[in-house]
Amino acid sequence: MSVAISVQNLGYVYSDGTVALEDVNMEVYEGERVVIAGPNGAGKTTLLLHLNGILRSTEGEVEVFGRSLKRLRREEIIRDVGLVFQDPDDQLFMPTLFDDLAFGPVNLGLKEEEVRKRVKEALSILGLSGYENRCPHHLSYGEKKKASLAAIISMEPKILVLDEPTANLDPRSRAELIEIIKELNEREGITIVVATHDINAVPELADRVYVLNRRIIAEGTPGEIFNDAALLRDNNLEVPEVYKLFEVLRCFGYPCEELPLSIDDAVAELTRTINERHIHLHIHEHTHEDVNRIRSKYEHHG
Amino acid sequence: MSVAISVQNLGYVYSDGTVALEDVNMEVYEGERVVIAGPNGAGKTTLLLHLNGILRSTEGEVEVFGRSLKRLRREEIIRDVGLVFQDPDDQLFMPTLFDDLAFGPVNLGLKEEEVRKRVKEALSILGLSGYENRCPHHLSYGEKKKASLAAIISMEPKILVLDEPTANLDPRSRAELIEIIKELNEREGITIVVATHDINAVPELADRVYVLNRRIIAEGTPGEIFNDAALLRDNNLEVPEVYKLFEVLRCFGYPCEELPLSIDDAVAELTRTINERHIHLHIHEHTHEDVNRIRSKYEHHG
Amino acid sequence: MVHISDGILSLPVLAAGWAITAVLIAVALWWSKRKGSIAEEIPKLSVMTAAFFVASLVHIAVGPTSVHLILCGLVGIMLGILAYPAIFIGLLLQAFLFGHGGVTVLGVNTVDMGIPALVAYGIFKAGNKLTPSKSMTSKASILGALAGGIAVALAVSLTAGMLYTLGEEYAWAIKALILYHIPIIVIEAIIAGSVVAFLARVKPELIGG
Amino acid sequence: MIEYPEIDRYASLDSPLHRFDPRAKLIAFLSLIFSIVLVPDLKVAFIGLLFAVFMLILSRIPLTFVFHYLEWVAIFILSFFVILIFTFPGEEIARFYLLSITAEGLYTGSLITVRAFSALILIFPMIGTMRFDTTIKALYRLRVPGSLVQMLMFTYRYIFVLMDEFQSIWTAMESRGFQLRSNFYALSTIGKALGMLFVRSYERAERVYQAMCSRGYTGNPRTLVEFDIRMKDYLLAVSIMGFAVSLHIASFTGVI
Ligand SMILES: Nc1ncnc2c1ncn2[C@@H]1O[C@H](COP(=O)(O)OP(=O)(O)OP(=O)(O)O)[C@@H](O)[C@H]1O
Ligand SMILES: Nc1ncnc2c1ncn2[C@@H]1O[C@H](COP(=O)(O)OP(=O)(O)OP(=O)(O)O)[C@@H](O)[C@H]1O
Ligand SMILES: [Mg+2]
Ligand SMILES: [Mg+2]
Repeated sequence: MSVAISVQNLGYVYSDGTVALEDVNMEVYEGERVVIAGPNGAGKTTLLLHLNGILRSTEGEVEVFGRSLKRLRREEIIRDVGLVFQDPDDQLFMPTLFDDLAFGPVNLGLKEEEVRKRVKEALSILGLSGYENRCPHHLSYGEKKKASLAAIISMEPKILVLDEPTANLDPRSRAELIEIIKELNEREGITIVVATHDINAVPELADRVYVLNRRIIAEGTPGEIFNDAALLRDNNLEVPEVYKLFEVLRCFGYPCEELPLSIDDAVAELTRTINERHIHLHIHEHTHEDVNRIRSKYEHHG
Repeated sequence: MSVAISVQNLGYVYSDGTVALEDVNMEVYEGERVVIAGPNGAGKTTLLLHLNGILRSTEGEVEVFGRSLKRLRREEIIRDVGLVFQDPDDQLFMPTLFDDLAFGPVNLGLKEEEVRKRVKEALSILGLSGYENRCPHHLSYGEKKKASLAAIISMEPKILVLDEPTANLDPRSRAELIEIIKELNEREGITIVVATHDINAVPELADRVYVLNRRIIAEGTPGEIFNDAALLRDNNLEVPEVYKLFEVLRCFGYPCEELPLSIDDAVAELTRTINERHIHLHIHEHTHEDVNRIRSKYEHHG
Repeated sequence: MVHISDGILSLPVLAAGWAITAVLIAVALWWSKRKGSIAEEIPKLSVMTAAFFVASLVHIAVGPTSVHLILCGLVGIMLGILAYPAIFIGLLLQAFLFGHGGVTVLGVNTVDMGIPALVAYGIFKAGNKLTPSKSMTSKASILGALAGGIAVALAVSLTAGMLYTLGEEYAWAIKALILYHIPIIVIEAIIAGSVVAFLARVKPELIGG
Repeated sequence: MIEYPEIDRYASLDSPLHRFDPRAKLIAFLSLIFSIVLVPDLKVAFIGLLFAVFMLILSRIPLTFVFHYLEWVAIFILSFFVILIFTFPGEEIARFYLLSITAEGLYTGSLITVRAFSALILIFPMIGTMRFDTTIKALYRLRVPGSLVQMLMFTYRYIFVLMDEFQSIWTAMESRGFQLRSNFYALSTIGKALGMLFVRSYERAERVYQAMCSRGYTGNPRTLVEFDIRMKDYLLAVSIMGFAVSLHIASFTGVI
């Protein structure tokens, strides 16, 4: 697989002296889905703004498909990398949805016909067909969030970078958005980079996770990351509830090597294990101690 | 127990014709913790704005401690009912934290000495002592969220109404805030009303839950509400992951009548059941069907 | 309100208003282009203009009536030279969306409010240079109040001047206009002082600090 | 509660004016407005007012909506009228205690009022019969300078966002017992709330700029506009402009 994004020794200091990033190294491969996890203020948004050249640091290097962003014009970068902002109101700045979706393609210098085609496609991918003439301020939050993704999709980027795509959404809108992102990756082969602290979305959205807290603290598959309790605790991150519960079950004698991260994982795991042998749950002498250790591991206060 | 808040046949229509509330009936008892759950746009915020008289509807009635809000002045209402907004930035608009916390008490016409005392107390309850001269705008999101709660606490309301207190917080801040709300209820006896769609916080925060979707759809203990899958699905609400998992376990033969809602519940449940008898997990003929039924029950899309 | 409605002024005054406004907008945009890319200024200026538009919707009771805020001093202090096009856009939207002011008098009204904004900017900048920097906040609040108050007073004078071009017969109408605005000048000065003090503490770059 | 500026609430109705080409409509009505406000003769101005009302009725925009919109401005214009009729020097025709109404005052006051109301009313058939973004695009097509058109577009969009934001700040203040009075405490508190609005807007402005850059914004206005001007649009525009000119011919020659 070829490297889509490569970040080398990146550092960034805001003009007021806040050190937001320090010596960040990261690689994203083509067709991969990478999640950048980290607590509030970790520098996730700052990092994403570097990936399409909005912020340009003097320290370190960002390369997209092997070409340094320093040597590329803005127009060339945004053909490859599309960035979806967290607050959809920041991104929907045109008076109608059509204008908004057409804004990127028009700036890329595409022909009118092509622009119209792309707008139509993007709307249909997001399930917003027929919304062309709606004003953003008459949309619900979930619809705005989808519209802001559509406005990037219409530019047909090879890499899609999303800042907290699931924040503030209710369960249905959240599930829909995750589904759309997954499909973009699978069907269109778009490389996905997501920054989030919605930990329950990580198993669904990530092939690989980087934990960021000003610097890159860790890298690995979701399973590897969630296995490292100390890491999570130090960086103020959660573990999916399912994972916690299986840790508890293990104390009661459930045999399990890789702890599942989602309900679907759990069902597969249960089916597999039980097919091999019957499971007895029981209380050992040290069960209670073990359980207490797990509980205190995840207590965030104190 | 005496009734703290009573809402009778409340309806509200926004000036653009959006019907936000219809025939809402609700009662909150003194010292109780009530959660109002419902999807985006259900009217939660609109309902909360009625509880302290910011919105006054012509349709229906809101009573606080037996007195109709229609006949009370704003000043009298806010002595009893304090409302914490979802976005802390909406609430913090003074140049220093001290000014912000003093704003409410000053408006209530309290003496300077009393104001200072209350500010100090509120800061210490929220663990923000020493922050008096900080500018709220420059605090981290978690700190802002606490500060906005402190700014209401300093008014010493008997009833505390919170809109999405846990939204957008990282796990540590979230756990801290839940703890503080619980303590305010237990130690100071403050009645708590919380609107949220963070379903994992419900078991911890609620004695009783109202499900709102323009009208009151259901009322009950958290356990009762989560037991009603159709209700949740129709109203676009989630179920705690732990609950889902135990439903799955039940298909594999785990004997369980009341499904646990949180990890702590789960540990208690496991310990109790296993102490009674050993548990065998196994696959029946209909296990897979059952599991699939549960999974599709919680699929929000499609 | 210092807006003059449509249908009052004469053709030469209207024409002069449009001419001055056209020239000043062109100069302001040329000036900021010279300093750097206009691509950066336009979105930022637009959002700030929207903020001023919203702020000017706040109305405050004065005696039996209520008044909308004018805030031209603050626009100047925060936006500098670009205050002029910002005010033009704000007034255009007020005329189109609310019917406040008018279409034909847009040029004149922009002069009435835009020139005071530029003056406020000058006062604030000069004041900052001249006074030794003691307490940042209290200095900002005094300068802000001064610039804000003077800007509104100037706006009222300019409006009165426009009416005066109609002839002596309007003397009483002009007096009524001035009288009506005296409390507004005070209100605006207090608010401008408070806003500037706030910004000096929370976001100094907004007032060029 | 502040209300959204929704002059285009009835843009989706259907009427000859709704079907009028946006550019032709703007040009025609702007000429008409400029013409009416400069009419020197009361009778002719009154004909202009009648025409404005006719256009309003033709546009099918509900009158209740128009009245609600005009409330504020009407008070302002009428108070100017009252001041003028009592203070304008000239021949006295009526008397209330100490105050006297003059013929010149009555004439000038009425002239100004009629002209002002005509201009106001014409805003509705002109702007209220199309969505506001269409108005902006029409201005763009009429070669209003690009920077101004863009500012108009973005400012219009963010008015709604910032109104919501300020409304929330305001509600939060009220729920902590703040009352709007015209004393020093209340005014300086409003100043802080406005300060907060400006700070948040400034930070948003930065993000909006970044979002625009991410989509290739270079400062040039480039949007797709589809307008289709036809013969009947020319005819309608020419007749409205003809009416505008004839008003002045009428008052110059004194036919009416
Ligand atoms: N424009 C700015 N000027 C100064 N400091 C900033 C600016 N933007 C962000 N920061 C600071 O830089 C650090 C990193 O911020 P960033 O927004 O990248 O974090 P984040 O991981 O995206 O956080 P969140 O989860 O809250 O979105 C924070 O300490 C923040 O306060
Ligand atoms: N100022 C307003 N004007 C018009 N409609 C409004 C206004 N505020 C809210 N609404 C509408 O009223 C309904 C209820 O909104 P409300 O904010 O009370 O819902 P909510 O349950 O708090 O949603 P969320 O979970 O998104 O906070 C929604 O359809 C919303 O669009
Ligand atoms: Mg961020
Ligand atoms: Mg809400």
